[in-house]
Amino acid sequence: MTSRKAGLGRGLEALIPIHGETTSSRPPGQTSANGSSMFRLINPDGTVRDRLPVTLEEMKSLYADMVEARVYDDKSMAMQRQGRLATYAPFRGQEAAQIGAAAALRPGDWVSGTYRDAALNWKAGYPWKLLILGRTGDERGGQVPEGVNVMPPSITVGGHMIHAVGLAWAERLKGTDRIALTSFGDGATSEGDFHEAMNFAAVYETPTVFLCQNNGWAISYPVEEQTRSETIADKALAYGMPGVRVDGNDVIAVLVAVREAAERAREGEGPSLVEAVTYRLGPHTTADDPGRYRKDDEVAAWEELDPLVRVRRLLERSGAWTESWQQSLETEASNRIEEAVAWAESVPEPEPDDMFKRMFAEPTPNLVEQEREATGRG
Amino acid sequence: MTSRKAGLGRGLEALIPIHGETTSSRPPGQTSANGSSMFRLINPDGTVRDRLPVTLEEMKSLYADMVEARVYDDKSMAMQRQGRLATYAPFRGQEAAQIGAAAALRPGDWVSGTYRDAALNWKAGYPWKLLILGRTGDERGGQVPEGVNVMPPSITVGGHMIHAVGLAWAERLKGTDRIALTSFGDGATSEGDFHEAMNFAAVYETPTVFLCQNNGWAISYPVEEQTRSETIADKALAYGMPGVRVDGNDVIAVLVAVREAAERAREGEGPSLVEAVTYRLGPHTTADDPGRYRKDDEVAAWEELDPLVRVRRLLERSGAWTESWQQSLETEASNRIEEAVAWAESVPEPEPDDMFKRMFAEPTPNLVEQEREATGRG
Amino acid sequence: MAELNIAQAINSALDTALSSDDRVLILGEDVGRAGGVFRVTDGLRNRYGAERVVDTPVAESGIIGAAFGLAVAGMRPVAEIQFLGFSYPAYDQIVNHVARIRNRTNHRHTSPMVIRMPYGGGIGAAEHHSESTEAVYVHIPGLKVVVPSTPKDARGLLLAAIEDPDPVIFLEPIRLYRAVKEHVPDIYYTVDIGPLRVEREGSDITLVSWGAMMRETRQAAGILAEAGVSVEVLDLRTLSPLDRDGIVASVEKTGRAVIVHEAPLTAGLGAEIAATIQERALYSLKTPVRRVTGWDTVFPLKRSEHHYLPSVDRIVAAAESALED
Amino acid sequence: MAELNIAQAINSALDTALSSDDRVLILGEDVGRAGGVFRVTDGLRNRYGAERVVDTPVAESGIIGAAFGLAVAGMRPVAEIQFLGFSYPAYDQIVNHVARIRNRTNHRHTSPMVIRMPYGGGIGAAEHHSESTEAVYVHIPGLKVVVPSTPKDARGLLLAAIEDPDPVIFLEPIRLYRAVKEHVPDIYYTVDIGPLRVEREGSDITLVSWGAMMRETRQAAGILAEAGVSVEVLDLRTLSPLDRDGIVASVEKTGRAVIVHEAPLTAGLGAEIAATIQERALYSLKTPVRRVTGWDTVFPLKRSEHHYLPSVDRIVAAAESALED
Ligand SMILES: Cc1ncc(C[n+]2csc(CCOP(=O)(O)OP(=O)(O)O)c2C)c(N)n1
Ligand SMILES: Cc1ncc(C[n+]2csc(CCOP(=O)(O)OP(=O)(O)O)c2C)c(N)n1
Ligand SMILES: [Mg+2]
Ligand SMILES: [Mg+2]
Repeated sequence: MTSRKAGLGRGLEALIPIHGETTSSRPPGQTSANGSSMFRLINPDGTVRDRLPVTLEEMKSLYADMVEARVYDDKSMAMQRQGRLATYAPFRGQEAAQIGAAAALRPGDWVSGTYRDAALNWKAGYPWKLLILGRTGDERGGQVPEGVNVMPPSITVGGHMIHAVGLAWAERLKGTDRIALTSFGDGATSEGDFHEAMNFAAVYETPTVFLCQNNGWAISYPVEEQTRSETIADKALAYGMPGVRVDGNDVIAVLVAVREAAERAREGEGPSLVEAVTYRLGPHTTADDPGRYRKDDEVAAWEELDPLVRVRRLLERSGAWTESWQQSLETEASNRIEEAVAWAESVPEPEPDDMFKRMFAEPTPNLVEQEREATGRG
Repeated sequence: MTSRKAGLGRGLEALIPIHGETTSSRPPGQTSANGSSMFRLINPDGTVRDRLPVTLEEMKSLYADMVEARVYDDKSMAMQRQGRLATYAPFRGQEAAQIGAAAALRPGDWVSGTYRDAALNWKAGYPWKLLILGRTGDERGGQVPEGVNVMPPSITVGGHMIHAVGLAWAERLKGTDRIALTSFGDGATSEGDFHEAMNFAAVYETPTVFLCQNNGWAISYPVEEQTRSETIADKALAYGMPGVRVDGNDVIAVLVAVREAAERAREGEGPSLVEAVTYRLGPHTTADDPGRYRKDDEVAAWEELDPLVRVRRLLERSGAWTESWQQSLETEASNRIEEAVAWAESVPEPEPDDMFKRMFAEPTPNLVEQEREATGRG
Repeated sequence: MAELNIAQAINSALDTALSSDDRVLILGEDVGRAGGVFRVTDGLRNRYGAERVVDTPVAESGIIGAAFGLAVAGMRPVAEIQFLGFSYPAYDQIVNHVARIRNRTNHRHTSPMVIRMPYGGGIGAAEHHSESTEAVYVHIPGLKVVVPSTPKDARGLLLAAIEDPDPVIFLEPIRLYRAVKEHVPDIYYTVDIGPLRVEREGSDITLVSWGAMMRETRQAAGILAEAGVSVEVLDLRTLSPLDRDGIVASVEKTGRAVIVHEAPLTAGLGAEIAATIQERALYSLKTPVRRVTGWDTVFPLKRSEHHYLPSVDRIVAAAESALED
Repeated sequence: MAELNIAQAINSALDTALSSDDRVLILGEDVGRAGGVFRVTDGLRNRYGAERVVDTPVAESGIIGAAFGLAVAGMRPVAEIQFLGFSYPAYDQIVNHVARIRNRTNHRHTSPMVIRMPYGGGIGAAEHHSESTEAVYVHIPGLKVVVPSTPKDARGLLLAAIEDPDPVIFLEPIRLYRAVKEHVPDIYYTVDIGPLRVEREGSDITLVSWGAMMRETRQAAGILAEAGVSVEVLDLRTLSPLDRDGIVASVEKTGRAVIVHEAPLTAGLGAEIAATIQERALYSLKTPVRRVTGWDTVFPLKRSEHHYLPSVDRIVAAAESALED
């Protein structure tokens, strides 16, 4: 690769400090055997640990994306409470991990994520309106536009990671330089399919990026119990794959780490694992009561590390954040999302025959018959 | 633990040399991150690398077991060719790994192994006659005597490893100091169930020993393609579990490593992974033609490392091996196995109603009815 | 004797089993701290400790495989799979190991264990949360499959399942969890695995169903009865082994049958029931056995669920057409 | 046009597909170097290279999941599972992903892929190698399931499956792999997925079977014919979607039917066929539809196999009893 933006990619070591305060940073592609280090560029107070590999405009734009994602998340929570959406899985607190990762991708790259990855999927091209339509309980929400290579959010935990191996493999066979990113949680790393996916990717050297959003909990089960490996990143070693642990609440650290992994993949150097350490500030889903299993002060401590606040502080320090800018971001995001909601809610009820029509390219005689019965046209 | 045989167990570091020739040795319980080292006590030429933690009598007895196992293996291959057994999976070349591992167990310990683990199972208490009966294609071969806690050989690859987690867990809950050992191949480490088993064992700290007989091949697929981790032992790191790599053709190294792992387990220190590096000298099964996928000289090189020859040489050096002793070992083993064969072949044909009777403690009405139909007694 | 709904009745059975048999332990995702995503195991971890009510990693094959090992070595595990639609990663463990160990070892090793799985649609859930694929377990020799539709049966069947020397899949109808309450004895009692329950006697037509679809079936029976039809309603309760005699006896009397299930039609359990009826009671049949089932489509999302789930109307219409013949 | 057995016909179809469509690739355990444990993929790796005939790690879920990704991104993977009994670790991938992506995305993403699985007993194999659990795939919406019983159908159905825009499970009857040879056109041709094949026309009774059991069914038909019975024999070929019209048309003519399959009776595919016949042709039925099937037991090991597999005698006896009624 020759045309690489200055400051991004391999030259990373130059960009990051040698000594950190609470964590030390290390270049992606190197696994710590003890897992104690974590790659971070922006501190929680908004100070930076070194020159950032983005311009101020890019930084502002990433911030705007995170704000928009949060507006969507808040709106969805509210709508679910009003009975306008089916169960909703909020990503509050994980905006940096998702927006940062998606920002590292190129158009046409594949994304295979979960029920909690709306921000990631949106940034990768999945329109809000279709995400919302999906959350109202409508299969048509899964019909992303042509050219947007985002898989529908995986509801089952585990199965979707290996898809990113096949997707990436196909792109290599077709001779494109597209890659596939799969996003999953800390809990998902316990599923056998995580293992098979990591192993296949390593064995066939597919251009796949594994992004684990380690948000501390799998519903009520804490990550400390989920696994005895010191970090999720350490698991990469079992596959001879690079693994890196980043501060998942630092949008730039995530961007850099995922871009590094993506570049490796694009250049035929195979898959990598990126562990983004973050936290789910909200409930698992709207059906969950986190008070049953976790302490308020744990949540409060993580509220302090809010990924949006961190960037806002950084921008404040550079004089690039104002209250009115914030308000205009929120208003504009809100307008766009309201518009998407209005659109989704205006989509006519599914017809009873729809479900028969979308089973196969051509409905089987059996389905044609059942469709007639169902629609009373038989 | 106080009553430990002199020279066995934790004092291991004292017993093994610091510098090796082709491999360096390291105590079990430590994982090499680069996988280049392998624990070995007896060299292929029969010289030892340090004082062995067994008496000469024990050594001779382990040798006798290996000889008996080989006689069984040869006999089974011959019988299969005569159509007297169903497909047979020979373990030739893996006797040290299996006998060494079983020698590290105590009566009542659980064993959950594969179709290739006849020697392991036998040494753990599974009578030859039942193993043979099983291989004739008779479910009654799975009915091990009370007190022998050996599971039937697992035919599917993958599923049986996690059973050793549950078995060991139950023993801990019951307050015994029994452990469970599960044996599996290099290929099996790719199954999702390997991952789930390793993770569960680590999470619940069950007294489980994972023994991988890395014999280089999974049918026609070489271990170098099966995984990109440098060693199988390295995979333990992903679970925060000790992993050790031993020369699987060195019966004492295997014994020591597995005993170390077993002791750890018994003392409540949790599971370990032992990778025994060995080689399948024969075909995958009697239905396999290894000439299609591997070179004769690879096999020839491993013939040189025959685990029986190594011990014979050691015994020869100590003057403890004679041609006539060898012959008496073979004759006696052969007699015992012929007897077992005769017994197995004298077991009456299964009755048509047998299969209905062994589905549940009490046959369901449905099965009673079908049994009547099948036996014409309805 | 307390007024309990199905979720509470299951909780009470688990409580009873844990307190009366040391070998019983519960394991599954979120069964401990959270008390289960449906609160069915609520309070049990506090009462019996984290050693006996065990939260597990997110790994269904691991849960079932570990439970299997526990069972073989003498425990009585009750494993929970969060939704039936998440049981497929454990299908190999269930089919190739749990269901077979007795056969493989000629009774020497056994796997007395219970696998609880909430199932069924109607709650507007996400994908895979609404499955009703009981047939893929009923088809597997070596398993028993039960499903209660009342609180009393829920407690009694679950205690029977835990007592059973063989593995039992215990399906829990999600949309009935809190639908009805009834007096449930708090003494130890079991409901036999096997026999169906004649919920309503009648002589014109037999309605056969189980689990969650019992609600619609009951409603349909009510409507038919009001129209003067004498309806017999069978609640199968045990899906494997099937109470063929009970089904056939009813249809021999009525000569007409409608089977109701929410799984897809093709190769659903209704097929087995219809096949059995025609095998054993063909000459009593006045009209073909009807099946009112889910369609041969993926279970749809919230907005289309009502187009998928068999409705009271469809059941009534099928019965009416059977009665017209 | 060559004389080929079923194994060779499948090999020829794979060869044709690899040579005529760049998007086709084969993946599975031992399909490359070893040419498959039954030599069905023999020679293909040499001809098309290790990139298109891909040996995989021992991981069935991985194989199907990777093939699924390949298919979604535009390839036409043909995945092999070494034996149907080893497919259960991939059941989740097949049911929750392969079968559903078109529905989940309203046609935007699709998974045109073939899953080949040798299946069935009669070869004295080890545990799990003899399974015949087609019903657990037929019950799943979104899959097609086919199974040839002749070399000509094998080639044509496999080419049709590879062409198909939706996922197809292609079952291969192990004990027929080398049982018969016939002239198989080497031109590109397909056999439609869907329609059954009337293998023998008759008017007294219909025998319905597929795959490996066609051999015993044919023999039974021969014996019955010699005894003067006019037998119609249906080879289903496609198990999903089922050719209900074809089955019903035959039974409307004959009034009697025997279904033969080697899977366990309960909730086997025979149930669906019998249920359909009574639904649509009850008044043509002179006698109950019989099912001659494997028992509701685990498929036994070598020494008991002959007690398990439906025999020619059992089929003849069932037909005779149907004819007596
Ligand atoms: C196969 C499967 N098992 C169980 C579930 C139920 N479930 C949904 S999310 C979840 C926890 C997943 O945790 P994690 O992977 O950390 O992701 P997070 O929700 O924290 O983003 C569980 C157990 C499921 N959806 N699929
Ligand atoms: C679930 C499953 N998949 C595939 C197979 C077919 N199979 C039998 S043995 C084997 C290779 C296993 O290799 P390894 O684990 O290294 O053990 P080895 O045979 O070398 O002892 C395969 C693929 C199987 N038995 N079960
Ligand atoms: Mg999580
Ligand atoms: Mg091997």
